[in-house]
Amino acid sequence: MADKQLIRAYGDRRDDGVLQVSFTLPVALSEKAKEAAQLYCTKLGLTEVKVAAAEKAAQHYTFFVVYAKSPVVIDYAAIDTPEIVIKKRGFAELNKEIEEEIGRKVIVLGACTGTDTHTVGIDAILNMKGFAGDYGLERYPWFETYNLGSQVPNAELIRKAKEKSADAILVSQVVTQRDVHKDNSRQFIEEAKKQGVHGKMTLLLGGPRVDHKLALELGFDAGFGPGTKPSDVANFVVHQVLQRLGKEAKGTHYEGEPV
Amino acid sequence: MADKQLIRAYGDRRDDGVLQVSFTLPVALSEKAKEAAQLYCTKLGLTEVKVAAAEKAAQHYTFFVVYAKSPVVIDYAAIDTPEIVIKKRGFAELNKEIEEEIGRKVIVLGACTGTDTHTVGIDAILNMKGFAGDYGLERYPWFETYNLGSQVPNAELIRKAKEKSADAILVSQVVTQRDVHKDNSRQFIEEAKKQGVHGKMTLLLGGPRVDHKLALELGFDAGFGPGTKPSDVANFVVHQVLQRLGKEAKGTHYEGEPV
Amino acid sequence: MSGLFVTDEQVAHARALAREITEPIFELIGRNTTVSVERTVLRWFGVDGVGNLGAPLVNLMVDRLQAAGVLNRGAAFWYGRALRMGATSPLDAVERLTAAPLERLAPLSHEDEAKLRDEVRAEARAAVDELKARVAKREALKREFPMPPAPHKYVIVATGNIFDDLDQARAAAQAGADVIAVIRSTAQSLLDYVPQGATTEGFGGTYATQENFRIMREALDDESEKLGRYVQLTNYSSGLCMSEIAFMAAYERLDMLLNDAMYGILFRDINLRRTFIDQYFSRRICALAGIIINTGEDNYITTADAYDAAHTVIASQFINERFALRAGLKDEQLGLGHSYEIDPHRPETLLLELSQAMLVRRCFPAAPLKYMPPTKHKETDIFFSHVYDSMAHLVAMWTRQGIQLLGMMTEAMHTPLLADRYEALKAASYVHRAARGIDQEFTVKEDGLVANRARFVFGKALELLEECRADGMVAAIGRGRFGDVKRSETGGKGLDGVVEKASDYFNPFLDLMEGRA
Amino acid sequence: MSGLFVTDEQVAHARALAREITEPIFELIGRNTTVSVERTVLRWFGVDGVGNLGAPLVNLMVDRLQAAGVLNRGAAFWYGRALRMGATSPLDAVERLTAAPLERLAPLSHEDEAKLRDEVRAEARAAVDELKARVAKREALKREFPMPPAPHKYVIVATGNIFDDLDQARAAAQAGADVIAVIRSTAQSLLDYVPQGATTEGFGGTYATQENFRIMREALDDESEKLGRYVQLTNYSSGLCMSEIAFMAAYERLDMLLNDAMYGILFRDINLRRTFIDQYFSRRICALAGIIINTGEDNYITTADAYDAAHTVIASQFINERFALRAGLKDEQLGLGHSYEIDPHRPETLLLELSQAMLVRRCFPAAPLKYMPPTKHKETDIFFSHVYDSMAHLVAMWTRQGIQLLGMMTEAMHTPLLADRYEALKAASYVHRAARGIDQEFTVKEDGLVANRARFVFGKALELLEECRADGMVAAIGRGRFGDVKRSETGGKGLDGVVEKASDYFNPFLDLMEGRA
Ligand code: B12
Ligand code: B12
Ligand SMILES: Cc1ncc(COP(=O)(O)O)c(C=O)c1O
Ligand SMILES: Cc1ncc(COP(=O)(O)O)c(C=O)c1O
Repeated sequence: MADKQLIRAYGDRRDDGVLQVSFTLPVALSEKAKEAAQLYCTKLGLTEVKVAAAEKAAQHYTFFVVYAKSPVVIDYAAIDTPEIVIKKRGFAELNKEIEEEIGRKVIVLGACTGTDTHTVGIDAILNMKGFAGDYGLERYPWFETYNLGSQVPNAELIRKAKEKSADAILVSQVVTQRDVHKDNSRQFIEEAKKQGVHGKMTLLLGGPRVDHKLALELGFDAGFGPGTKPSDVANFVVHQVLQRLGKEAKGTHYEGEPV
Repeated sequence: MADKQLIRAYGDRRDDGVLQVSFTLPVALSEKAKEAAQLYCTKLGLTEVKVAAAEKAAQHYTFFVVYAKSPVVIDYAAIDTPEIVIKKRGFAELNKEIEEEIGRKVIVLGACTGTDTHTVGIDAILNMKGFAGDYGLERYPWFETYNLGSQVPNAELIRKAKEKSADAILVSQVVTQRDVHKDNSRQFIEEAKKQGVHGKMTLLLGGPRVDHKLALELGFDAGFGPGTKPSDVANFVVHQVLQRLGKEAKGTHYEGEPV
Repeated sequence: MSGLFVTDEQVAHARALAREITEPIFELIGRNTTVSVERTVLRWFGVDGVGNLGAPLVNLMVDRLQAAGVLNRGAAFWYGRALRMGATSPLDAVERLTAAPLERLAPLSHEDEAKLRDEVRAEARAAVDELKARVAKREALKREFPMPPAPHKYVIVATGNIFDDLDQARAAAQAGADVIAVIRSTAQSLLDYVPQGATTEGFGGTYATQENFRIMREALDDESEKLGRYVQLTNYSSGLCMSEIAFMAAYERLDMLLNDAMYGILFRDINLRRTFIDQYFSRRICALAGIIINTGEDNYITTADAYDAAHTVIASQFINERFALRAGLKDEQLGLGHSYEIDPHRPETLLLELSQAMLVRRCFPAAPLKYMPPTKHKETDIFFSHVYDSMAHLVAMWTRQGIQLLGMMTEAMHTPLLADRYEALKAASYVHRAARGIDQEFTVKEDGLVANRARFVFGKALELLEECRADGMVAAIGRGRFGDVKRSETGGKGLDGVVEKASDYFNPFLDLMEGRA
Repeated sequence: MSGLFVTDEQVAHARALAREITEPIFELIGRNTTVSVERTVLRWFGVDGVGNLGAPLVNLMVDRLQAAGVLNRGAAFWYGRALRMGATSPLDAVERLTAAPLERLAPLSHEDEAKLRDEVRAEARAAVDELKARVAKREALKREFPMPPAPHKYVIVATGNIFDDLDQARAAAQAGADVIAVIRSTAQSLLDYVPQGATTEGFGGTYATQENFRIMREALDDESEKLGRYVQLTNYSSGLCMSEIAFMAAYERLDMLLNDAMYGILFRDINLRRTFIDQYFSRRICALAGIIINTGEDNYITTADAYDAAHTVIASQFINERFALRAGLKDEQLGLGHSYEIDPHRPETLLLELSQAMLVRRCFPAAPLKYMPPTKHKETDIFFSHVYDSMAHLVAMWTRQGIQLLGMMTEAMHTPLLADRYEALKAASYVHRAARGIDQEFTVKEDGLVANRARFVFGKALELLEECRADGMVAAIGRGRFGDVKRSETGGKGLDGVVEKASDYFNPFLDLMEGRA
């Protein structure tokens, strides 16, 4: 175990613990409301609370901006992140790896499922054009890519994936209000189990509020959040196929993989 | 005692407890840094922590914007604010009250003391022009007002106040870095004690980071913060004089008085 | 304010192209009706409520007519028929119709049929008058509580629960909002019926229902009075129930509606024919009810790149304008959509955005215009996001936008919190106050980046319009010319709801609105 | 970019007035020296360090000369005298002088005196050359690591502790700052000596000391190299040690200095004569060392109202310019100060600010200009505050400001946090990127609010300049014409440090800098 590395929030000096907080209380602006904000922050465990601004956001709502200090300390050294074993492959390299190690095209299907129509994210991963200068999967000669678009029912996506004997299914979920993305994702996994692809195909979940942990919890093989590049996904899928083929150790961690 | 009135932070639904927090951690931007921010917020007692933004503020500093929920609840009904007994007097009324009840001009001296040169605040209270459409003390015919300006040594201000037999001394403190305002204010009170005016004259402290509690702690009779109007100060001083003359009960609370 | 960029003749040419392009579509519209148009007719006669299983009566009735293959005569005809059968109320009419074997009813005599039509027409006229009276009430309120000058600050509420929405809408009005938009639950567009009653369970928005409209408008009437300033309400008239919602909104005195001739086709994969037909009837209602429509060109540049696709916005605005004018809407009702969406990491984006907004203003001088804030390139860094929006506030004022949707600093995360709206309103008010009149202060140099870009974009818009004229709208949409989305004439949802009109098709509302009765 | 607003003749007239106004002041300057000018001379010869009680040697020595009534011959003369007494080092010279009964030293022969002067002059020349060599190093670094185009983004660090400041300055540079200002501890202006060494205990800022300058510049050299972009450093040359600090800054290769001909008088109640004399010598040093000065007109409108006092800023800029040019500074070195301070609750503030900034640009086309952000009306609502700053970013770009101080969203609360600076830099970069070139795109209408306001303000500035010429600067300052602050010629701190020069006053640095040697 490494040495401890205790850190606190940094305002303008090391370890001063300065934070900025803002919130609304459902009370009219008044001196009493400011007192309430002060008390609220104290109950949050903050010290040297300065209720900087108290604004009449509406008749019965006051918006507060607070600067305060927090005694919270964390040990940075104790935060666990998996060690990178394999360096991410570039475009040419990855295609070559598929050609040589798998010997057939890797087949992926993707869609924005349920009632979600936010295709920009899944398009960024799948379409030729790609994202932030990184080519999309359609561009990879050794990938066979199907982008089913938006509002695709989960059952249909899975059915099509079976038809195509896909290696991976990519599900995008952007609307998250009241956790509708979780509900929909759960439904997807149930359906995947029903249709017998769970554990057989690589199931990926992506979207701005998706992270790897959440995806694993929901029953996917991985989750990809904001800023994901197509090449991250391409690498992940290839590694998964290699692992299923027994050509790579399970659980190998490579650069760019979600953590 | 009134009924309880439990309130929480309000994001877009009553009692959802949503807060916005931002802070910097002294570590380079990385997945691990984001984990650290998450952990930090969890240690703050927040739930459903969403590390919305993680920005490379500098090579070894990451700035975070977080939305999360807090379980903190406060009882708004239990917050104590003094009851208003006397309505604030207007300009004409207050002058009349001085004329009739005190029978002589009320004498006040003010300055920005120590090394502070931020005179705009004390000028707003004392000068003719006043603040936000509210006349300054110089405009009140029944006040005799001396504005000594900035960088006035505490001892000198007190000496002059004795010379003029002032009713009140007004001290303005704007620079607060490393609590220099508190140091200077403490020094003022020591000096006031030394020169025998403490407890005799009304001693007021004001400035953007001043509040009534702080001023009382430091040994002043009252503290006035941001947005103070000259008329608030005028009323307070007159009430103090009346109380010293035994013409008004001590501790009477009137509208506009700092709490 | 701005330069001219292009000649009046060029602008007139674009208008002429739009007219030619839409001609074939109007033929299509003239020849057909849809289930939702017919449901609207029934609603207008007062058919309301739901059946035992929760389906709206208008759906039950129209489905019945369609199943019987007789919808092509018009629901109004069958409604009249039911009255003739002795129906005493709209509800009764529905029951009678759904019970009767419509296919086998004996035809009416010429005289009876004429009588039926007269009666139904009279009833329709009364219903139209009632609607007009309701609209007059709105106009009276607007006179009593005058609105501040434009840009009108438009914010959304989107809790999913109409009662939470009420709180938020009132708060927004108190904080200075001029227009409240209740965002619809995701994918309501795809429902081929309108939900009923007050609703509390939407996702990313609240269902558009007549009751939700009513209680929200009631709350805003109350706020308008308290604030001494009329606060407008808007919702969505798009998707499979475009015209029904337009009617409900008109009836409940909404002030604006999101209503686009192509949005459903492109972004909801609703059938092209269905959309074109529905939009026409919905726009006729908006024209009658003095509702300002907001078109959706801004959506194009959330999928396509805003810099590359700038001309598609202009071309589409000319087309949307033509569709609207043909439906009787006035220039003052045309909240043509565009938005501040160029990637902020590019250089000169403020100049490019000014160019585009000035060009739109140049082409549509009398339209209020609806200006959308940055959304696609918003960052989760709320501080940056807030500043990014401030430049849109400036452009809105500079180009005299009528309706300005306010960007939210949390756009990249969640539907707005109460505080987000408050801060957006405060920021927009500041920038508007600070910059009011800026359009009168500066002249665009005719050889600068702003002017040259405007000319370039206009030129490409003309090319696209020429292409649409040459090959037809259907072909252009098929090639993905708008919003990078490709659709075919017979693809998409809702085509089965399109019905060719019989020669004796009867729709007294359409007749009235088209000035034929 | 902008209109002309006023004729070239009118601008030339303002310049002519400033020349006349400053004439009597230059007589005063010519006739007198000050303790701090003389301390500067000694520092330049290499006298450094502190005595037993912590007082700087230069202070001990000059105080000694003043007490003996012989400072009027110039410290350089006495320094030469000490060398003649056999002093082997500057320190040794100080010791000998403070020991000797100066009043009673026998006068030197004419020849010896000439020799002394020659020797001292030679040493001064060497010292000047050394300074020039150090400056050349800075210029080489600037060539090696080119700076981005203006506006240069200027941020402050103000922890009070130079070592914390180092962290913050590096972080700011990494986040995109072009200029780092180390803010001085409050009221250092009033100290009649410069503290020594690295310091860690300032309030609202960090003491300006030569060592602090050195280690900060070292850190920034390092960052410049790492970033491939030269990062400038600035500090304050004002108050009672104006010229000493100018020298130290020049020696430590600072790039800019806050240096105003009247700031000390108005805002620090420093004696008027003292200030005028000190500023001249300090500016001569800046001229020699290629330091850009930043004047402080922005301060006027933190006390006076920015709308009402707009003309005082313009008038003062002409005066500051004259003082500067007379001291040998070039136009490119004139960071004349102004700021975005009109109360944002007023209408049309963006137009008014543009007018003012365009007028400044019009009057001083070749000066880099220093633009201050809003400060006085900043709110504790950081979100509003951040948007408020964004309009200043726009004006800065539009009027091609050379140096733009970035507003901080927490301005109304505390000296900046690291994150405040980061967000300010990010916002300014965005607005600069978005608006670059805007000055080439629009022409100001000559009959609009912007132009009329500019003409009005210029007219009032001319009136004020006329008044100053007619009644003298001293009278105008006495009437509170600048910053609403009234000061008298013999009031304020530091008058006792002013010494009338003897006929044989000797200051080889001044001679060299004035081109007399
Ligand atoms: C563009 C947009 C739209 C467009 C969508 C067009 C289209 N065809 O996609 C239009 C205008 C149609 C639209 C409509 C609506 N939208 Co919208 N929209 C946005 C917007 C502005 C940008 C989204 C985007 O394109 N981001 C860019 C892409 C590249 O990022 P991304 O999706 O995160 O994708 C990246 C990663 O997440 C990852 N990824 C994503 N998916 C996947 C999948 C896999 C398998 C993998 C590996 C990776 C991956 O890779 C991508 C590249 O790095 C956001 C706000 C914002 N700035 O984020 C709102 C936003 C997403 N929309 C929102 C809402 C509510 C709606 C509506 C429901 C509103 C309404 N009631 O009418 C409607 C209906 C849409 C629906 N039913 O789904 C909300 C969602 C709130 C929430 N958290 O629930 C947002 C956040 C706006 C807001 N603040 O309110 N929207
Ligand atoms: C104007 C200004 C200046 C002007 C001052 C001109 C002058 N003659 O006053 C100048 C440019 C000279 C200046 C200089 C400095 N300033 Co300054 N300045 C400000 C600024 C922009 C506005 C202050 C102001 O005028 N507010 C308006 C008045 C009306 O508000 P107010 O003071 O709060 O007063 C009200 C109440 O508090 C109350 N009140 C105030 N005093 C009293 C007294 C009594 C008895 C009563 C009853 C009420 C009362 O009534 C008033 C009306 O409601 C603030 C930032 C900001 N926006 O707040 C920074 C600020 C105060 N300055 C700051 C600093 C650090 C300095 C310097 C020290 C920087 C430096 N190192 O050089 C210098 C030196 C000044 C010094 N030694 O004091 C910091 C202080 C940080 C801190 N919390 O410690 C601030 C907050 C800026 C920042 N964010 O860094 N400054
Ligand atoms: C014209 C138009 N209609 C409808 C919508 C809303 O989408 P839907 O109701 O289809 O979910 C939008 C969204 O921006 C729009 O611009
Ligand atoms: C020209 C000038 N000098 C000096 C200062 C700093 O103040 P001081 O060092 O006097 O505290 C300022 C502050 O803005 C200024 O503008």
